[in-house]
Amino acid sequence: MTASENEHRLCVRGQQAGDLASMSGWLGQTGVAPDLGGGEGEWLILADAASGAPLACARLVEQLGMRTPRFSYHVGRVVHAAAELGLFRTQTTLLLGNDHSGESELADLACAPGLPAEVQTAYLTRLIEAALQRIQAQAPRFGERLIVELAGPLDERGQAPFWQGLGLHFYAGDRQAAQAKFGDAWRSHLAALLPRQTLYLSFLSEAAQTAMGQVGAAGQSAAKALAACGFASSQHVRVDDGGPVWELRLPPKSEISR
Amino acid sequence: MTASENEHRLCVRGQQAGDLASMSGWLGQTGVAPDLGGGEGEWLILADAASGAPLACARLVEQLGMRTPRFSYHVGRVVHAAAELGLFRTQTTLLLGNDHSGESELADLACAPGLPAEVQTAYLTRLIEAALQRIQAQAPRFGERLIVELAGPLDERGQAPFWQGLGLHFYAGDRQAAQAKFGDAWRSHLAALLPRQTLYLSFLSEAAQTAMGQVGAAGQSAAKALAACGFASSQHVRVDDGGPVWELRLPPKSEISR
Amino acid sequence: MNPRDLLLRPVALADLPALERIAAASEHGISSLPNDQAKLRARIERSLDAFASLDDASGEETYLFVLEDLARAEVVGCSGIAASAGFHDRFYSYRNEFVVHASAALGVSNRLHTLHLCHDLSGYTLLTSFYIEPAYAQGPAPQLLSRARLLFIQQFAERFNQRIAAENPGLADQEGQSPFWDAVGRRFFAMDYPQAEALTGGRNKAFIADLMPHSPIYVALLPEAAQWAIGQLHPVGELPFSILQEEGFDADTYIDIFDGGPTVECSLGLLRSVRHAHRLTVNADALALGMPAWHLAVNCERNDFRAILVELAESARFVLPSDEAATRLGLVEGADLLVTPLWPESTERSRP
Amino acid sequence: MNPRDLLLRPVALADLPALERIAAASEHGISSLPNDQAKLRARIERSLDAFASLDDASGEETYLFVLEDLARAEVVGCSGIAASAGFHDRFYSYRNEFVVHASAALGVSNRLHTLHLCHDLSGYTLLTSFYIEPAYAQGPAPQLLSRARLLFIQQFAERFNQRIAAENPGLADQEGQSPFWDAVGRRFFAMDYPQAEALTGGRNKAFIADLMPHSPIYVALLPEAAQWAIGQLHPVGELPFSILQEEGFDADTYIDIFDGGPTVECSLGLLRSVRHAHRLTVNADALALGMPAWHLAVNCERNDFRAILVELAESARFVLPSDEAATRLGLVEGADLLVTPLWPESTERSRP
Repeated sequence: MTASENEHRLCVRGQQAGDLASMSGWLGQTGVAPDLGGGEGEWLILADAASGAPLACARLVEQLGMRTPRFSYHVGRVVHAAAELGLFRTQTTLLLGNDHSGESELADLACAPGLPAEVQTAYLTRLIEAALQRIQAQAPRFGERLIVELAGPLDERGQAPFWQGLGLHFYAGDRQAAQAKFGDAWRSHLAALLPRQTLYLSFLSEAAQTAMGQVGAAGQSAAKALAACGFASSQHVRVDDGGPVWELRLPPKSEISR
Repeated sequence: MTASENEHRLCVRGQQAGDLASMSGWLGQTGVAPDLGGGEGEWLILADAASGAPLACARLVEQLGMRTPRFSYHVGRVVHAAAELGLFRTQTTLLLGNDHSGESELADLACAPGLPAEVQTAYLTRLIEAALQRIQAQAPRFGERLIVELAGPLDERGQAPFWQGLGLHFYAGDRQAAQAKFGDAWRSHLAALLPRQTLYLSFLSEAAQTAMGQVGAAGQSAAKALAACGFASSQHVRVDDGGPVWELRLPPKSEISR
Repeated sequence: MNPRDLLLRPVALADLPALERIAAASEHGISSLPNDQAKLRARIERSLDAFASLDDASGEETYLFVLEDLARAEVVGCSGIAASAGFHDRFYSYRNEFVVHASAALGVSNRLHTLHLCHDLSGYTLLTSFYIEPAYAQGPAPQLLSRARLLFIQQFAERFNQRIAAENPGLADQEGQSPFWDAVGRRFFAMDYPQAEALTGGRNKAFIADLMPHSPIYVALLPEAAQWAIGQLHPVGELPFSILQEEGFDADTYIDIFDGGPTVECSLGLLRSVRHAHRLTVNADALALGMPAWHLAVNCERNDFRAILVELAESARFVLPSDEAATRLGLVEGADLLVTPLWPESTERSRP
Repeated sequence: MNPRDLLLRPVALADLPALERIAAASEHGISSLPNDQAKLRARIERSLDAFASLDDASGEETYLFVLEDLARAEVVGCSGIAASAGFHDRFYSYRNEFVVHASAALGVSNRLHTLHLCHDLSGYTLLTSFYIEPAYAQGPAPQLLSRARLLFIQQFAERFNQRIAAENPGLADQEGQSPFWDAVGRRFFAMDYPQAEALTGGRNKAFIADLMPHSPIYVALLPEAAQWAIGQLHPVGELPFSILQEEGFDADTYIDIFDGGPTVECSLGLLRSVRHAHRLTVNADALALGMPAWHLAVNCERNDFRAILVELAESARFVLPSDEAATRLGLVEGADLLVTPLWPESTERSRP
């Protein structure tokens, strides 16, 4: 196994001066470039032990959404039943909220371009494990859960069906341009334009319904690595492309302190 | 350890004719008597191997809420922020829904009265493990999660502060009497009277806010057993007493089939 | 057709064949008259009970009127009143509601149209069952048929709510398929609109509405055809709708939860016919002065309610026992009648 | 005080000392006049701009009127108009809304009162800044001060929304603490009501309202003191409120999101003063007939708007150049004036 052989010559370190240049052109698990300049939190860089060249990265945030509120849709269910009509239908609902405020986040999971998928997954697994070790060492500073956002799927024209079916009706501007301009804060601004009450998924286009909660191409390697580390869906999706938010419940503080 | 010694002389079996009589007076983890007559699902009875006398019970439901909708409050967060005022407040929200429809449930976790707490926990752990084995054997028939409802706390007068602070404003009748009359369906009927839009926890009494999501005395042994088996809060609470809904994510079906 | 030949009165059992004809002629989903003899008979009997009842406001009364052309001795239309929308239960509507969502950072301010499921109209008095034969649709006959109800409500106000509403048919195709239903109701019921309508029949829609989503519907998320159908009137409803609009009913606030048709509403006292209504007395010493103008005139009976079109002096406070208004309504010395000008804002005094 | 000595006119810079007196005298949170000379001067200047502006409807105009007792040559009150609530942004209110939740099995049907955050009143024209000296609170002076605004709006309708609203102060104690705020707003802001009010000052409340919960508030969950405060009027607001109620404003639908006071609203055309208003012309050949009755009379100028109380013949269509109405308003042959009876439904013709 190439991946496992490689790992012997790898190390995990913090961010260094040269990284910014070497990492230009990388794309994270949500489909956008890692926020090397501005993002809060601690960088974990997987590097070649010999050359020090970065191969993959992740950013560990102790408590997310404490400067700019983070928004997501909670995916819920509502049953509409009428015995006299023989009706019993379960509807999927979306509710805008800040449910993950104060939780910890693993953001900007990215690999150097051109690596085989297996290698990417192996590298990212290594970084996730490193992040979990950091958390264990300083548990009180972190939240109850560690969450990771994953990109939603795109169609053959590069459009996100979930965006086309929902967000676009409330913000007609260019999503990519706004993302580039505002970074992560873009989705806070977007949230101000989105419906604030419960939405029924069945009101969206078929394509949007299908895309909701699915992992897009940009997030596949990260998803495999996260699944291997015990992460699973948190019943939340991203407000723009409908990609899933995965979570890992962190060990209760009391257990650790014992 | 008495509990572990006891286990050598125990067996887990299905319901038998005599159980109904022997189990009268038992109280489950939600504070009410096990629904021995009517509840759907499969009974797991922990019995004395020699005498066959029941010592603890649990009821495993493949998919809950498929006849009568099951309601709970989803516990969410909303951030209200205004930079110009220096305001950044996180509010806890409650939203009525049927989020667990189709999930599996472990209900009626009860022990014979008078057992020491440690023994109760040990017995219930044994039953929960038995239930997980059943699920593993027939995974496709079960949901993505296994959930357990736990009783909320009561005050010194036997009232549930969460009920006093919320439900009572919408149903002035006798909660215990309605529960006795309708069984589990009572909370479906109650839900028709409850607010259907997002509630802010901060609008409830202090006592209700404190009680929300806490495990009451009736659920303590079960909570310990569940925690030992990997269950944790699902961010939902019961609509009447505000007791928590705990969950265990069941292994993905695809993994099992491999 | 001579306006003087028209008489509006409570329905009688003898009108059953005429109602059957009307129910058959009125398009699907438009009239609320069931095309079924037994049900029609029951409707007539309920109306007879309502007019005869001494009980003021049980709220379950439905009153049915017929318009007769005396020259042909034929019923040519009908109209009704339901005393209380929802009969003490909830009466659901969607309220049009506009909210503004703005983001200074993105430089966007959107005015969003939402539909808000509400019970606002519960207990309102409903105008129902309007139908007139096409040959009579021109001219003053529909005015008499629709507006006489308002004077009836005014006279027996203690039996009715002071707020009045009327449902109007929404867009639907020949088969009764409604674009609004297809986009909204159908998602919660696995059935066609005609099917759902048949299921509710004459009864309260509340039990069906309980199945609708309780959060606002964002109109932008609906298919275009459904967006267009919001508040749109089915062409067959234009005549009764236009009469109600001229009366001052508001058509912008509420729509039907099923087909999206406009549900109009207004306070009784603000309706044109009611604002301009005044009471006359039959008096042998009366002096008729002023220009004659066409009026709706009704007697003050409940069971024997009668409404006609008649020319009266504009400022008259009395009519002679021999005057047309008194004789056609069968009124004797001392009796009262309630009248309202047919075209109060019109200068064409004799438009009929 | 002689009603003939009262004159209402646009505020002038010379009125600054009078406005300072009013701002100091009017209780905290009741008047919308800032107790601050520079801000008052700015208010006057904005009003001068509004009256002078040739632009019809930018929406940001605020008009301020003062009431003068000519006998004492003193300003004794003021009142204002804001052309558009929210100035093109959102104007938030809570709408009272009632929903019925029912369970047949439990045999319960509850009518629940909820408060629904809405933008319904955005863009409405607002009546503001009413204050009258206590010595003038009895009699017709407050009528002139409040209602002359309605005739101004009627005359320059293109500058205003056809729907009019007015906020009224809600319950608060001596220190300005409001039970409604304590139960609602305070949960979202860590501050007192007077503090929050000071923060918003004269500016749009939208940025604060954005912080309020966007789902309905269930009134049953509020403390009793807050429940009682919903739609309750602060005693100091009774006089202007009662005038608006008599005009036909609806006080049951909306409340202020901060203190829970009633926000009234109505269509301009349905207001009593407007419904009864008619236009007269100054004409040397006029014949004054009919019983004299007290009227509000205004000229048709914008910058030189004047409103007075005057006795006029009820059915007059003209006034003589020598008549009191023409002379006091300074009108010459051919000029128009708009008048409305002071007590249209009253039989006491000379109530002042």
